[in-house]
Amino acid sequence: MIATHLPVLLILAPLLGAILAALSRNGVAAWLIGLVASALTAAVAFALLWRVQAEGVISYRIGGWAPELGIEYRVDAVNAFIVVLVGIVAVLTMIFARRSVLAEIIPERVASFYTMMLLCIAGLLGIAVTGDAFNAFVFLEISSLSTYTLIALGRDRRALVAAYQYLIVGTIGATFYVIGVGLIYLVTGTLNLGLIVERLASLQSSRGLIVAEAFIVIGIGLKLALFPLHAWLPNAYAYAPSSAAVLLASTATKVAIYLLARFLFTVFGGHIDVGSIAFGSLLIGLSLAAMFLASAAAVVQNDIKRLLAFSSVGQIGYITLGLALANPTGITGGLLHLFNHALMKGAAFMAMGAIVLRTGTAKLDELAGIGRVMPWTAAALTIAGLGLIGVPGTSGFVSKYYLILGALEAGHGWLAILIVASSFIAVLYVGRIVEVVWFREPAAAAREASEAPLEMLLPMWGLAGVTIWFGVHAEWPAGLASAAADTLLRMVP
Amino acid sequence: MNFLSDPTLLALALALPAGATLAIAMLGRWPNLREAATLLAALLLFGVVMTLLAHVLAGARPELHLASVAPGLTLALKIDPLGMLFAAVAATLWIVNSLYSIGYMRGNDEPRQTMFYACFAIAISATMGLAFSSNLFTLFVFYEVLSLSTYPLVTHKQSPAAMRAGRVYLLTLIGASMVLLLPAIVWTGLVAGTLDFRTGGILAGKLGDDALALLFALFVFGTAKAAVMPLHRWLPAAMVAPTPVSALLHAVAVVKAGVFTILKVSVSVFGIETLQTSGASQWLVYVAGFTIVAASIIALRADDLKRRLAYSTIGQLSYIVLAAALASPVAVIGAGLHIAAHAVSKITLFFAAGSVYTAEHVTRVSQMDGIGRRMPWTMGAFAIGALSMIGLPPTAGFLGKWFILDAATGATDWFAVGVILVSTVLNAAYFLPILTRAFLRPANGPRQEAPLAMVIALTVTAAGTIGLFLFPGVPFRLASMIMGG
Amino acid sequence: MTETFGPLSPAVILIVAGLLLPLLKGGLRNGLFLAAPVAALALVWALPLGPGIAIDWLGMQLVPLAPDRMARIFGTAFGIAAVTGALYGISQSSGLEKATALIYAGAAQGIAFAGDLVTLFVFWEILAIGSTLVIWSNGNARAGLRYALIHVLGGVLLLAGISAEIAGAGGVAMHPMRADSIGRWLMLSGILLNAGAFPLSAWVADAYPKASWSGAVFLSAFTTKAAVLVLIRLFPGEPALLWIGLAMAVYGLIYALLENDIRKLLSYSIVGQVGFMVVAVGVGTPLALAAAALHALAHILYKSLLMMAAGSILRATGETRLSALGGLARSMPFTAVAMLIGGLSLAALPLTAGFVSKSAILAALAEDQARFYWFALSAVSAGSFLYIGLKLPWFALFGAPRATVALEPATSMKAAMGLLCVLILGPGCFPGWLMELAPEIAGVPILTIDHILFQILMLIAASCIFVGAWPLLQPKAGFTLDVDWLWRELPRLVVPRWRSNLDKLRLSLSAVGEGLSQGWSAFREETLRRLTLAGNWPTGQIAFWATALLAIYVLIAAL
Amino acid sequence: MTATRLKILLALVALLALLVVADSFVTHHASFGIDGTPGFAAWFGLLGAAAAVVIAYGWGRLMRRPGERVDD
Repeated sequence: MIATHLPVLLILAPLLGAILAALSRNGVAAWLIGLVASALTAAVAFALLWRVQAEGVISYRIGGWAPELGIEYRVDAVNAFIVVLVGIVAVLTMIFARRSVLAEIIPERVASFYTMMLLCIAGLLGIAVTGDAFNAFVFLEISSLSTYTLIALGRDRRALVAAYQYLIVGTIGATFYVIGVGLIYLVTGTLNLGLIVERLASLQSSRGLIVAEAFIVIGIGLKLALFPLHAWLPNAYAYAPSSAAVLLASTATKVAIYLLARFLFTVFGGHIDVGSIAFGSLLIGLSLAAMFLASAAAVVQNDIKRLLAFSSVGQIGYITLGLALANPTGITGGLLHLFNHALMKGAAFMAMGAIVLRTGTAKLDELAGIGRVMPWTAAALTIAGLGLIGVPGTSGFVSKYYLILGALEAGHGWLAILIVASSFIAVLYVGRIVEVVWFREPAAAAREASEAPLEMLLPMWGLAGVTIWFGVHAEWPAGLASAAADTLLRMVP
Repeated sequence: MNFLSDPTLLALALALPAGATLAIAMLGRWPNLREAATLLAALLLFGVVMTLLAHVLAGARPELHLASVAPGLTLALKIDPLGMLFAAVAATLWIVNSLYSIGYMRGNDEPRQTMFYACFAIAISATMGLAFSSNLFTLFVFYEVLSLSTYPLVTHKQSPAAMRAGRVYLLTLIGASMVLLLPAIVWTGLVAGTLDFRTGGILAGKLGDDALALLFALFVFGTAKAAVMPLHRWLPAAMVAPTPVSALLHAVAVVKAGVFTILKVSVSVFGIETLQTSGASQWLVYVAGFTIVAASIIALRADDLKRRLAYSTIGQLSYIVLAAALASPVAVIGAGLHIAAHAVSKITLFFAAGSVYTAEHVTRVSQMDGIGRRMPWTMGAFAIGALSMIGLPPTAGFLGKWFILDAATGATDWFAVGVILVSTVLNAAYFLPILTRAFLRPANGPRQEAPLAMVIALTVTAAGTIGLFLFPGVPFRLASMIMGG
Repeated sequence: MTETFGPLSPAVILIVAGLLLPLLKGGLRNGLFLAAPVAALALVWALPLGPGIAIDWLGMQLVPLAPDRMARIFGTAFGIAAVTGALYGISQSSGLEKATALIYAGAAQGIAFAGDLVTLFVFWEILAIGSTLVIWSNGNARAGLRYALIHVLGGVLLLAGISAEIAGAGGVAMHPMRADSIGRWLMLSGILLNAGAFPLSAWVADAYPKASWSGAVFLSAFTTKAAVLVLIRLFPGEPALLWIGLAMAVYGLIYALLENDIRKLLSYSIVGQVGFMVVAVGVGTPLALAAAALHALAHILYKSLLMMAAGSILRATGETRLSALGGLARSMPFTAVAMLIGGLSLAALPLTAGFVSKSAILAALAEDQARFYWFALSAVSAGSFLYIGLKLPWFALFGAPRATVALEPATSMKAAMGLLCVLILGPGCFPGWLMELAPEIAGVPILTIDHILFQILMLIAASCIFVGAWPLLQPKAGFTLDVDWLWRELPRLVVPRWRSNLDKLRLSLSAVGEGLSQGWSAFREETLRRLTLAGNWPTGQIAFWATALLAIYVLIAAL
Repeated sequence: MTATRLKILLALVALLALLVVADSFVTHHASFGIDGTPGFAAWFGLLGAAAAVVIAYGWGRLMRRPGERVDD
């Protein structure tokens, strides 16, 4: 009974949690509700994954309506993968958030913070599982609006400006997306992704489709911070409350990338060749620009959260590069990197959250020698950093290895070199952190600090641990990513 | 009788130093216990490695599967003669180096000693992993771990100069390995369909001659630890580190890891025959030759003792690279022997340099007047090390040079022969003046040796330098077995 | 048979003794210093001739001890030199010199008995190390360094040649060959460098006089003669050796004639005399090779004696320049007699060992009908008498005393010199002894009237020239430029100029670099500024990019 | 030329002449012919020694330098 309703349960759990949290008006209760709801979500996500692996694609019709009329939730290897990722991060973030939120959010707003968190999670999961283009827009808006609020809840006044900018940019993106979806509806007369695919097959002219695709890709591009549409992201992540930054960095852009991949390969894949030289090289070019320029910008940042945010833009470049390669290995690499990057960036932002909690600052020059007093936190940050570089033994290496392999398979030897060359920039910014954190005499802020509380260390080390674990035993995530890639390329039914 | 199986021993070889790291970290508050832990681990490791050595000489090739990272990427160990040679050298020298470190670190009141010993142990563990790796991926992993674990050692003094040197060190090593070595490995995997080492190579017939040469270049320059010019600058820069670290870098682990990698790749990825027939390594003869001569000329003019030794190392490493480039069975034997010979001689030289520094705070050649009269044991050992660097019998340095020269004349590569001729004279020209200064100038003080632990260590390695010449049996057998796998 | 001696070889005895020597003190040290060479010499004769014993080293079959007749001749010569040298130098205070002299002598014995190329090379290098240390123990760093570098070069040339030989022929055995490939030329040049062959001869006169009064005795005996032995073993009959040897003989003669310093003169003379041996090796007949070996033996005897005399003079007066000496015949009669006997033996006066060996060499040339070389060497031989039998005694021993004798030669020194005098005159009077060593020379007429008369006429003729051309032969302070100008003076002239040009270049480069670095730092600052502010784009800019990308996308897709 | 030296020279020449005479009475074992003629050693010795002195003198004029080597 429950098993058949899993897809909708996935959305309902956080959604209901959000309502309850909003009603509770009590910080502690709201946190508990959030924790339970996200734990439930994660459990459902894993159950979904298990079912997909066991039985193949799951189609769930809301209210039993046919896809032509109603909304279909459709879970396959691709979004099961994403859903699991969001589920894991959601739970860990909730565990982590309590202390951080107490310190960063004024007490009256704590409950609404958790409400927004849960809403955001619900929205992201919705985007992931829905098989309906317009429904995706709705969920996109839910997650975006809650995100704006989350960012604005930050104490720093710059958070407001950042949230406002994100609001505008996000709205432009959503608008672009909805325009694209509208165009598709005009052409095909349906919003269901599966039906769109079927009906596109009989389409004569693809002119309208091209414009639709353009709007959709650029619209999602804005959400996923595709270079050069990324400028909203660094400030948003840097000034958002620490736990919000963890959630956003690990999931928000990732889900947007999923949506992009879904449209590119599943919807348009059969008609507009993604691997075509023109389009492929545009996406490759933008990805490379992100990998180099955003990483370079990260090198000179003094605020570590901002540094990590720029790093995110750069790492997204790797993911989109993997997609742009449009071969199984490349896409596997891209999706795997999506997964790995979410985990390690989550660990990094958690570590920064802990450091901010203890020292009140995220400025590199004020954090000299922090490794002496917060060794576990600093170690987690270091491991995440090594993962960002792609040092072997960390999960970052495995995904980059697949990317290089994909580039070589595509016959782009130079691209392989550029991938590793850009990783070298990561050495620079991670090296800066490591050097200051471990090998400098402790600064004032560091001398007064102490190690982060256990409830923050645990989720942080959970993520740092899997960064190492998946670096040594990457078969599970690599298998998931590979299955997802095959699904995207329709190599499996 | 043999209750420890080979795979267990193999795992122990990595686990012992790694475990020592933990023990050292926990015993940080009790220096005596901490040092005891280091020495104990070193002795145990020596026992394990020697047992393995006996088995390998008897024909065993122990294997151990650690983890499957992803399809095509496995972490696995397998002992072959070349790796055994390298591991035996490193394990043996770890004991002496530990002994020496104790004398040095205490004699100079160095700070952060716990960190020092801990990182040292990780580096040894990584070296074992590197030596025993059974595929390119495993080798790469341990190569990087070695780079990272030695970074805190290079920056040990934490002065601005040390931090700068550390940056150069890490950026060069990691940078080259990522930008060049990693693509080379991936390319190899793609072309050969496997990353496993196989004597005779896995690339035969898989690539054209030009592509082979390019791939070989990626491997050689990607392995910046081998310090082939122009990727050599990190080595003299890293001289800011305490002397036991320099000894580790130059003799035991880091640079040897570099030349070991190049040699291993030549033998077990390309295959000597493939290199020979395709001529893919011919260009390297010239690059290595240039490095040898240029490094020697720079060393000639360096007044700072450790800098001179550093450039000497660069030159000596390129002998091994030259051997790999000559790509013949004899050359491989020479390279293998030279790894062992250079290790024991160069560590002697660095020990002596550190001993002179500890006793007299002398760092420059021009300050060494009469120091041989004041520290006869130290400088006597230095003299033996220097003879070995020149390659004169009866010192170990002769062994490697002999076979490499054999390979060069055998291939009638007169350029390589000329390089060896010139560099031998240059080596003499920059080492002998140190000796004349130390022994022939009048001493300006009473006799005063370095702490006993240091003197013992450097005497042992100096004796080893001569002993290796007189009894080269075991390393020679190992080196001869390299081509057989 | 050799197995009974196990690893014991004259070389090992001497080298081990040399290594032990620094650990001993006083009488014990002197005792070992003297006993070891005696034991080694005894062993040279105790070793039965045979193929020797083979050991496996680095996969090669080495024969570190291969006693044959040639080895015995040279072993005897080196042994006598070591015994008398040790006796002579026993009052030397430098313990280092004693220790290294033994190692040096041991290495020479090692070369004499080496049965393969690798053993040869190993002892070759120990020889170089030992001799360098002997020079260094007198405190002259620079000359020792030059000596060491030259010999490192020679050693590695030999090594390259040997490895080429092994790569080519596949064996480490010593066998006669011709210099017919690059590898063999490398080997030959390495050996010739040690033999002091022109143009790599300058080191002899540069290094030997820098040793102590006793050290020079050892030096004069081993290195060059060991090289002659190796030539005999490897390159008998090599035609190139004929003219190389002649060049050495002429070079030695002319430079010795011009030299003012006794020990330098003797050093040049070594080159000249080794030239005789090299020519004989170039002839390559059994007689010629035996003659070369005997000449090496004789030469070691009389040159040791001459070096001892020179050492005594140095030790007594602190002076070795002829222009600053004189009248020593009266103040140091024993030394004077020793010097005369040594000199006359070199000049091949009948009844000395030198007469026997030089006669054998000329006889070998005659037998081979090497007319040109016979006449040339005869002429050089007459010339040699000018400096060794006339100039040297005339200016050092006779005339007005110019230096005070502060120190009489010690009894041990006199004993050593006396012993050598006996060893020179004995075989000179009874050449049969030498014929037993080397039966090949049995047919050579030595003590026949016409031959004696021939030699005496030569010597008197040379004396006439000496007296007649006396003003031209006046010793003058100074030095004669030699090939070593190339590595001693030329760099001094060239390097500063080179450096100044380099500095100029560096200056202009640094000006360019300055400009570049200014440009770079401006660029860097601008980039840094941009990168730091990278995230702070106005919203409009993002919107602009979104639109622009949209347009590009559509454009690309439509095309 | 001092008187002593002149006397010595004359004595030597006389001795040489005497021995050349003696030389013509012994049997020679010539190898090349000319070396067996009586008095050959005398004139060849004179020529050889003279040549050595002349060459050495000339070479000394060219290559002999006063003083000491700078780097000794």
